[in-house]
Amino acid sequence: MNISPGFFYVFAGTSILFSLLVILNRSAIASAFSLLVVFFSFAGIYALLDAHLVAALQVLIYAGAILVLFIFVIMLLNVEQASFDYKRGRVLTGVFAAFGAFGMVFLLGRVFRSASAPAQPGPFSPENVQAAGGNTQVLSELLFSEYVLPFELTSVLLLAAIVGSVAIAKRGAVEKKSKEAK
Amino acid sequence: MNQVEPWVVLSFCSIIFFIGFTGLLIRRNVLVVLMCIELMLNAVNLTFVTYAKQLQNLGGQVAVFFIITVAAAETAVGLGLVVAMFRTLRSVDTDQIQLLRE
Amino acid sequence: MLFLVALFPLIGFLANGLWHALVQARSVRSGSLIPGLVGSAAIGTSFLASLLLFVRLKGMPVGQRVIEDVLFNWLTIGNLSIDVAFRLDPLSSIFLLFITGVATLIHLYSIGYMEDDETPAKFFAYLNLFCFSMIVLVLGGSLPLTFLGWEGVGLCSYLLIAYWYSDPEKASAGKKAFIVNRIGDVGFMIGMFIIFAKFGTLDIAALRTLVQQAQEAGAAGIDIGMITTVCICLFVGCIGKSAQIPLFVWLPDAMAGPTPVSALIHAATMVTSGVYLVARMNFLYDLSSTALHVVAITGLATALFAASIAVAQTDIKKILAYSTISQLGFMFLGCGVGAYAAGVGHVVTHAFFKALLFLGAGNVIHGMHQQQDITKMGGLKTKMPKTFLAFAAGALAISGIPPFSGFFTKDEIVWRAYSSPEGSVWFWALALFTSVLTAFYMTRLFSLTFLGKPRFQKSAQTPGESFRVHEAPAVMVIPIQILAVLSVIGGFIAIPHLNWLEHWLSPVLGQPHDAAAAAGGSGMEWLLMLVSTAAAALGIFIGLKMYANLARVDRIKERWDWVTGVLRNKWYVDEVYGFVLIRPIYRLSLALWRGFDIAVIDRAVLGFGKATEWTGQTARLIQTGSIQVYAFVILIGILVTAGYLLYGVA
Amino acid sequence: MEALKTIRPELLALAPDQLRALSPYLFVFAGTLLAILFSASRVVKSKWPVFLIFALSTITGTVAALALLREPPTLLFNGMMSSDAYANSFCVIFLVSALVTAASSLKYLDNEVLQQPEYYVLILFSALGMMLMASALDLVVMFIALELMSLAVYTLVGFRRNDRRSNEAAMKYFILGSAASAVLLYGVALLYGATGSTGIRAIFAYLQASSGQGVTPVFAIGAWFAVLGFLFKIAVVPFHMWMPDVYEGAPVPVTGFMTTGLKAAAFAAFLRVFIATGYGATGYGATGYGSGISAVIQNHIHDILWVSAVLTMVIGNVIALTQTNLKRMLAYSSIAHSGYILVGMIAGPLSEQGYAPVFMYLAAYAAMNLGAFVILTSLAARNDGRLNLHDFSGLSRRHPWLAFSMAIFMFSLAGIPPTAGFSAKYVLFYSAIQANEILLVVISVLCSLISVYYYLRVLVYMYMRDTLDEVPVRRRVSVWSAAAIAAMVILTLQIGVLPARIVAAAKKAVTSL
Amino acid sequence: MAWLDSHLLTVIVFLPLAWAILGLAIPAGTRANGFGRALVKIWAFLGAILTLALSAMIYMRYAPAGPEFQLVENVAWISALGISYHVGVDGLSLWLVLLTTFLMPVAILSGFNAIEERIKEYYFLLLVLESAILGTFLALDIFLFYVFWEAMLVPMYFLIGVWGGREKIYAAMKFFVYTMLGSLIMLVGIFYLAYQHKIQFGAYSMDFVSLYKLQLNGGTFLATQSVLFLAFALAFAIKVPLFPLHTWLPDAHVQAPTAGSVILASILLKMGGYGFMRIAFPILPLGVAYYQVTFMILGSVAIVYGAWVAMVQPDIKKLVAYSSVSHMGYVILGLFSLNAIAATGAYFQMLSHGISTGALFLLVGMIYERRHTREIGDFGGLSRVMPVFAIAFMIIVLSSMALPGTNGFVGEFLVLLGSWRTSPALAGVAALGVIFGAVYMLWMFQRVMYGPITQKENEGLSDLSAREALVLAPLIVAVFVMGIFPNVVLDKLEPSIDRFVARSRGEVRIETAEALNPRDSAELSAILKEKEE
Repeated sequence: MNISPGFFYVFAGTSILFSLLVILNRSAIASAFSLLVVFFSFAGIYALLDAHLVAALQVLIYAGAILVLFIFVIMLLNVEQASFDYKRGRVLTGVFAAFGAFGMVFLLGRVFRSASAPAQPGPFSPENVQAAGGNTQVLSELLFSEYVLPFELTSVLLLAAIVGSVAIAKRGAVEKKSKEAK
Repeated sequence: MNQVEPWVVLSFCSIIFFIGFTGLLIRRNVLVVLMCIELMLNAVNLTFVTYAKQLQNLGGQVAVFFIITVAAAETAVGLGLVVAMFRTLRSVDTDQIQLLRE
Repeated sequence: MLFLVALFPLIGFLANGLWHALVQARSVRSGSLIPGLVGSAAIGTSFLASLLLFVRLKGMPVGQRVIEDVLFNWLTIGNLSIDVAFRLDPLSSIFLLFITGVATLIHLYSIGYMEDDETPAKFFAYLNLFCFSMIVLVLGGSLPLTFLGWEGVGLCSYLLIAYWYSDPEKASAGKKAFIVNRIGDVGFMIGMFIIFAKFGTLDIAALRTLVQQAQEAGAAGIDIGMITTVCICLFVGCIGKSAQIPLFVWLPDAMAGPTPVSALIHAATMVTSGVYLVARMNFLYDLSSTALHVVAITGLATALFAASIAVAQTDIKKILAYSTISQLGFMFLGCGVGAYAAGVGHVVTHAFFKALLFLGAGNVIHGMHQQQDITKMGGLKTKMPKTFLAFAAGALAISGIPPFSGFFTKDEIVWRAYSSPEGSVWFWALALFTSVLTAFYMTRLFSLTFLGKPRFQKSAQTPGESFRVHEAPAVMVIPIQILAVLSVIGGFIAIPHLNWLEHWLSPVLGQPHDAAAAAGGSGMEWLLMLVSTAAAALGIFIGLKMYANLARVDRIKERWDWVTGVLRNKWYVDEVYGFVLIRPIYRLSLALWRGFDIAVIDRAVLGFGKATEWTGQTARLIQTGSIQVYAFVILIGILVTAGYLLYGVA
Repeated sequence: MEALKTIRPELLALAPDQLRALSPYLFVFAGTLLAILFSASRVVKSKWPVFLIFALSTITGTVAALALLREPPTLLFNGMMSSDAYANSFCVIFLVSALVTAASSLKYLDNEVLQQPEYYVLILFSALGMMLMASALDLVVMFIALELMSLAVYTLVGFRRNDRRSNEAAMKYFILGSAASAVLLYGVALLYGATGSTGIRAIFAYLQASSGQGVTPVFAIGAWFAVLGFLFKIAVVPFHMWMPDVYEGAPVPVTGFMTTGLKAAAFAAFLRVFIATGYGATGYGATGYGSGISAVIQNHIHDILWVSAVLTMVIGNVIALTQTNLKRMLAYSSIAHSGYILVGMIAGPLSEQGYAPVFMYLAAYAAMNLGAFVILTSLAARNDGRLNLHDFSGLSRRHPWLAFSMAIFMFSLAGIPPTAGFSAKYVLFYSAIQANEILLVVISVLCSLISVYYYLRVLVYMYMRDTLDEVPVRRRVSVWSAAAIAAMVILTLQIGVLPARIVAAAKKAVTSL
Repeated sequence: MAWLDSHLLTVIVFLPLAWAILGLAIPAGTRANGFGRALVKIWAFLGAILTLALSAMIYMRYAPAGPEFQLVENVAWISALGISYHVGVDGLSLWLVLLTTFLMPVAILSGFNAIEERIKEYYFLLLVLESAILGTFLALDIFLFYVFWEAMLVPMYFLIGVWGGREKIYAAMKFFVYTMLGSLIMLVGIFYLAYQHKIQFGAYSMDFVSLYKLQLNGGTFLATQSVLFLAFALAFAIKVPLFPLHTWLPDAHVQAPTAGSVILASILLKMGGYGFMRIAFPILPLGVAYYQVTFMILGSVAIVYGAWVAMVQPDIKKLVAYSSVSHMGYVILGLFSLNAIAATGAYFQMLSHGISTGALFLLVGMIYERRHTREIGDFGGLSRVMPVFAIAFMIIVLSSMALPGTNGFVGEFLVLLGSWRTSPALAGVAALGVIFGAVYMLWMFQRVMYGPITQKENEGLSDLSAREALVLAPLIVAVFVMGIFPNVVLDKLEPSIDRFVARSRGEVRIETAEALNPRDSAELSAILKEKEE
């Protein structure tokens, strides 16, 4: 694929490094910040793969919304205990896990290597996309025509998520009543 | 050569994915576990986008759009659960939640 | 008409049984008179009926002297068809006569004997049931029907032996009788199976014709080995029923029953049904000399053996019991040498005098207040003269002193044992010796009981109680006297050379085997007759001499203590059986139950359950409740499955 | 250039027949929105209006779905979902179980002092998600529907906020579930990479096209990951471990809902994917696995499923044998039942019955298990206490009718005629024999022998032991629960005695795949 | 009336069920008045009597000369799988049905005083049980058969588990799981048969008549048949129960309430033998031939083994249970001898065992009600205080040890007579059972009824009450009727037995039921007989 290797390897390296940091850091807050870096470098790669809208969304939603949420909760609960400790058993688990993961990666790697020529290329060649008004426009048009059902569903999903998290997190009148009942 | 073979990118995705999975296995802090799940989702996203590029087919990017939304929703609920859990357990340590077993 | 003979006792049984169940079960005391009369009437009528039948039979031409009476078809499966059919021929008519006759007398006798019994109705019901079964046994036209009677009499003897069931001894004596009989019955059944498997019929007449056809077809037409097996199997049945070696052990214990029962069942009738069966199946036995030898030898051995035991017994009924066994041995010896008529004749006379002896003994016991030990008797001659006379007749009869009935029949047997082709001089010698013994122990019994001085004053059960021995009431004496007459004159049915019985039975039993010898060696016959008479006299003489002075007897006893001990303890047969058979089987069963049924099978079954449980208990430990573990398992699952999917061995 | 003018209004317009085909979904969704309105407004404190709306929407939805069973299948939204007999018959299961769950929860929530309208809203949401899972024809849609269902259920599981076990269950379920859905998603991505589309029909077309030379490994692994996502949801060994904990921690009615609705939904979607990816049959009546997949991979799939089916049955039953908490026991037994259904999945492609037995078994299982859980719900004390076996001792004296119904459900679960469990098992194993899986069937009947033991143990406690506590507590059973139980009893017996109807329905459903 | 004629069997099968459900309406709870409770008992009893009357109608209607199955009803049930509701009666089922309906009132009557708690449930279950049993015997569709076969477990399970003795739960569980094991394996076999039918005839059918036509013979199928036969034989052998699968029996018998033991011993065990005769033998002749010797050996071992183990039992009920093992050994021996005489004997043995063992359990129950113990050691000398009881007991003991003139003799005699043709050696071993049967029975009788009264409690025992006499009378009558006029039974049994033998020897394959009128069957049996010679 005609993407510049240099950028790619930089971004890839950073993201691998920092995602390792995410899972190896002692403190949750540090993990969160290294996750931030990963997100950004992913956005970069998206950009390289000229998926500009996705890149933007990546930055906005992941970095902007989700991660903030994380950090907010971390601060809220200010939990620093239960961080990562190097007990032997746990290291052993880690090693096993690493082996397992590596096995999977190896497996998939071979699969991807052996991947024969992909199915015949679709109509969305970069030129066409450009001509049709650019990645964003085409995407949004797709969203509102072919993918209208999932699009609507996501709204339902969000609604459900809101209701759910409200139901979980709020301590309503009922809650208090139950406290008195106890 | 200024080419990056698709399989390299894909393998990179799988690496990220399973780093996430490994984190799931070794971290005891629920919040970090949630982050690991985000990592995995990101890897999937990248896979989609890569294929979209390779196949010259925007369906992948649309899928990514949805996945991001779902991830957001998931995080919301997940963090809600974390809060509720912290309220009763005073901890976000997965070792604390081994009440239900055998 | 024929079935009426069997019907009357059945009615009597039902009447008395219902009476017992409805009234006496509620323990309403009522004397033995009414039930006794009912029972006697029932059997008496059937005696009259059988007399009539006998006359009718006699009226028929010799060839077809058969009266048949088919009631209904018992069952039919394919080619197996069994009728409930009674058949009367000379042989069964003889049995029928003396059975019903003796039974009638004993019923009457029992009225007196059982007068102060609690449940006389039950007793007479049992007696009637026994008569019914016995009649069925004799009249049965097919083997299964005979078998019905065969087991029926066994049942009745069980019930009657255990009649006074409160005494565990008596109860188990009855059980022993039944079970030992059962062992024999299995032989009988197997005999039937083989017969059916080979001949495809169980009807005796049909079987007989088949066999005769086969004979005419020639020796090729018939498989002697099979015949031998059949005969021996059937004979096993006879061994059980007629208390021969090795199954004789039940009869002595059977004396636990009331004395009339011993007289009727265990002396006169039931025990002789074995002889009846052999005589009935003679057409089979004639074919196999092996079987005949088995019969003869068993009989002879039993006769000698039992006589030897009888010598040392002191219980009056036990002595009579062993003498019965020994006499039965004589009968089988007779049949075994092919002289069925002689055997049957001895059955008849033996019925007379042995019933007589038992009833006499009953009187004695009755008079002595249930005292059965002859060493504590003596001098009863004056106390109960009628009984004494009758008893004397019986004793002489059994000892074989002419012209008493026993002489003719027994001597016939002894002579046949010598003369018939199956016989031999050894048979004759041993038989002779046995009859010496017989005479001896009878004399011993007789003199210890009736002669000498009374020995019971000093051995009065309870000191101070006035202990008076009394003659039995008339109802108990008259039957004895009738029997005494019979046992005096009864032998004339079998006087040599004008042997009426033999001719009467010949259509069934065929001519005796030694027609030639009989024709030629009649002089020899007379000689041997003298010899046996002398032997009997000798036995009696020794007996009298020895027991005139008891002190000497005791000295002899001390000198030969081990011999007398062995004899007194009946050669320890019961102990041996207990040691060799009963206890091992019991132990084995216990072991099987505890050690196999519970410990192996059941434990195995439960083991599966336990194993499953254990698996569950271990498997649930994987559920540690830790997310990491779960996720790890998932990862491994993915890895393995995906790996197998892509690169797994096909 | 015009090719990319992708705005196509005709895709957005809905023809009336399409509207009718959508009616169940619309009813439920409308109900959901109304319920949200009511729950948001603090003016009404009573639970009744929300429940009324709930009942109304589910009942109308059910009726609509039943009505649609006669209609020909219709494709909706540019072939992203289809409302066919398959989807609609499953919709009936989902909606009925949702209704029963809600009915039984009314009193339960009062006892738990948890009476909140959100509860019913969330059940409606998850029901909607299930329905869409059953009818989705696009993997992305299916994924979103799955998430919709799962998110609602996560919160339902954790609904008893201040109970540790509830929180723990929710958290476990959430983490593992999201991980699983990530795996599923990864699979979807790979499938997309291999076929260039996420549409099930497109994927299947690709299979048919590549029928000759077999598929690429990317496709195989992607399809397998996608399948794994569902195997997790239906708790097949080794992806089952979350299930007992979650079922135990969740509020009783929710557990009931999960064992029936969620499991059915997972199977519904699983079956579509399974067939579309060629692992299953290429449609009804086919003999042999789908075309396109190379024989090797087919055999491997068969082996993997075979082994995991056996493991699932054995482990589920054997561990259930050792449980004393009824809720947890039923959880393990539900794992075991997944195993039986998996047998049906294996046999499906090779037997004449196809996948009909699977549907029938799901329906029967829903009926009997729901009934059992309604009974548990109405017997549970505060914080789901008193659900141990010995709490059931002497139940037949306190609640003769409850005990009687429970007995029927237990016999049905154990597969004793004349109950639904038996006829379902019968059909299932029969098709397995046709598929020549004799060994598998023998193993499964032996497993159900084990199950007999622990199901009967409940009866032992109810009927043959006397209650432990000196003052036996009688709980009032709300009329709604009673009605629900009665309905389930009738259903169980009806399926057991006259299974002909449901057999036909099942055939119709799977035929429309 | 016409309607009744056309639906007689269905009515008989479901009458008890309906009756039971109606009975639930009677108010007889724990705090109900005596009248309600009495009403429940009377109601149940009437139901059983009514069923008996109807089954008498079957007896009238069934003509042995007619077609194989009569009074047939055939309604499509699950047509998709070729399952139909198909009931009909032939000689084999007729007598077992009569046995059931004959014993059920007796069993119900026997519990009037013994059962005091939960009487409504008790009689409900008894009637349901009757329905299930009748269904099993009358079903002509293997699926229907299996449904009833399994459904029968449920009420029995409760009868043992709720009203049982000390170990009731253990016994009930053991009974249920043990039996279930067998029947589940059998289920697999049933699947296979149905599938084979589909393969061979292109259509699903679970009819016995059509399954009889299955051509499972032929070289490669020998294995199939033997395996299949094992699958079925396991179920039936457990039910019979055949040594060494009998260990559930003692527990179940001992723990069950009297009526339970009666039904268990008298009827449920027969379902095993019936299953052999209805399914395993006719469908799998090669399998039978393959295992004939094995099972004959097992049968004769069971006879002796059961007798021996019974001999040393301290508990009367256990003793009777093991005696059942011994008696049912004759059934197995006779069935596997594969000739008409032995088969008839086996069938007759089932019936007479039903009568006499049922009566034995009733008698034991009666003294148990008086003394609340079953230990033989606790009794002794009862004849003195309970003479009428003693008479009845003696009669039953005699029939149980097969005295000629009683029902027991016919069965054993025929079985031995027939099996002698097949294997003299094994018949000889089995004949030993005749001896040991007498041993344990008489010994038990002696220890219970004879001897002095050792224990004070036994002195005040009351003799049979009128009700108990009424309970026992029909059984005792049956003992003698069956023993003296066995033809009453055999007449209506013979053609079915001949068909059974013909099929299970695989020599004659009877195509349709109508093809066989009695004359043919006579010829057929003639053929078989001469084959035996």
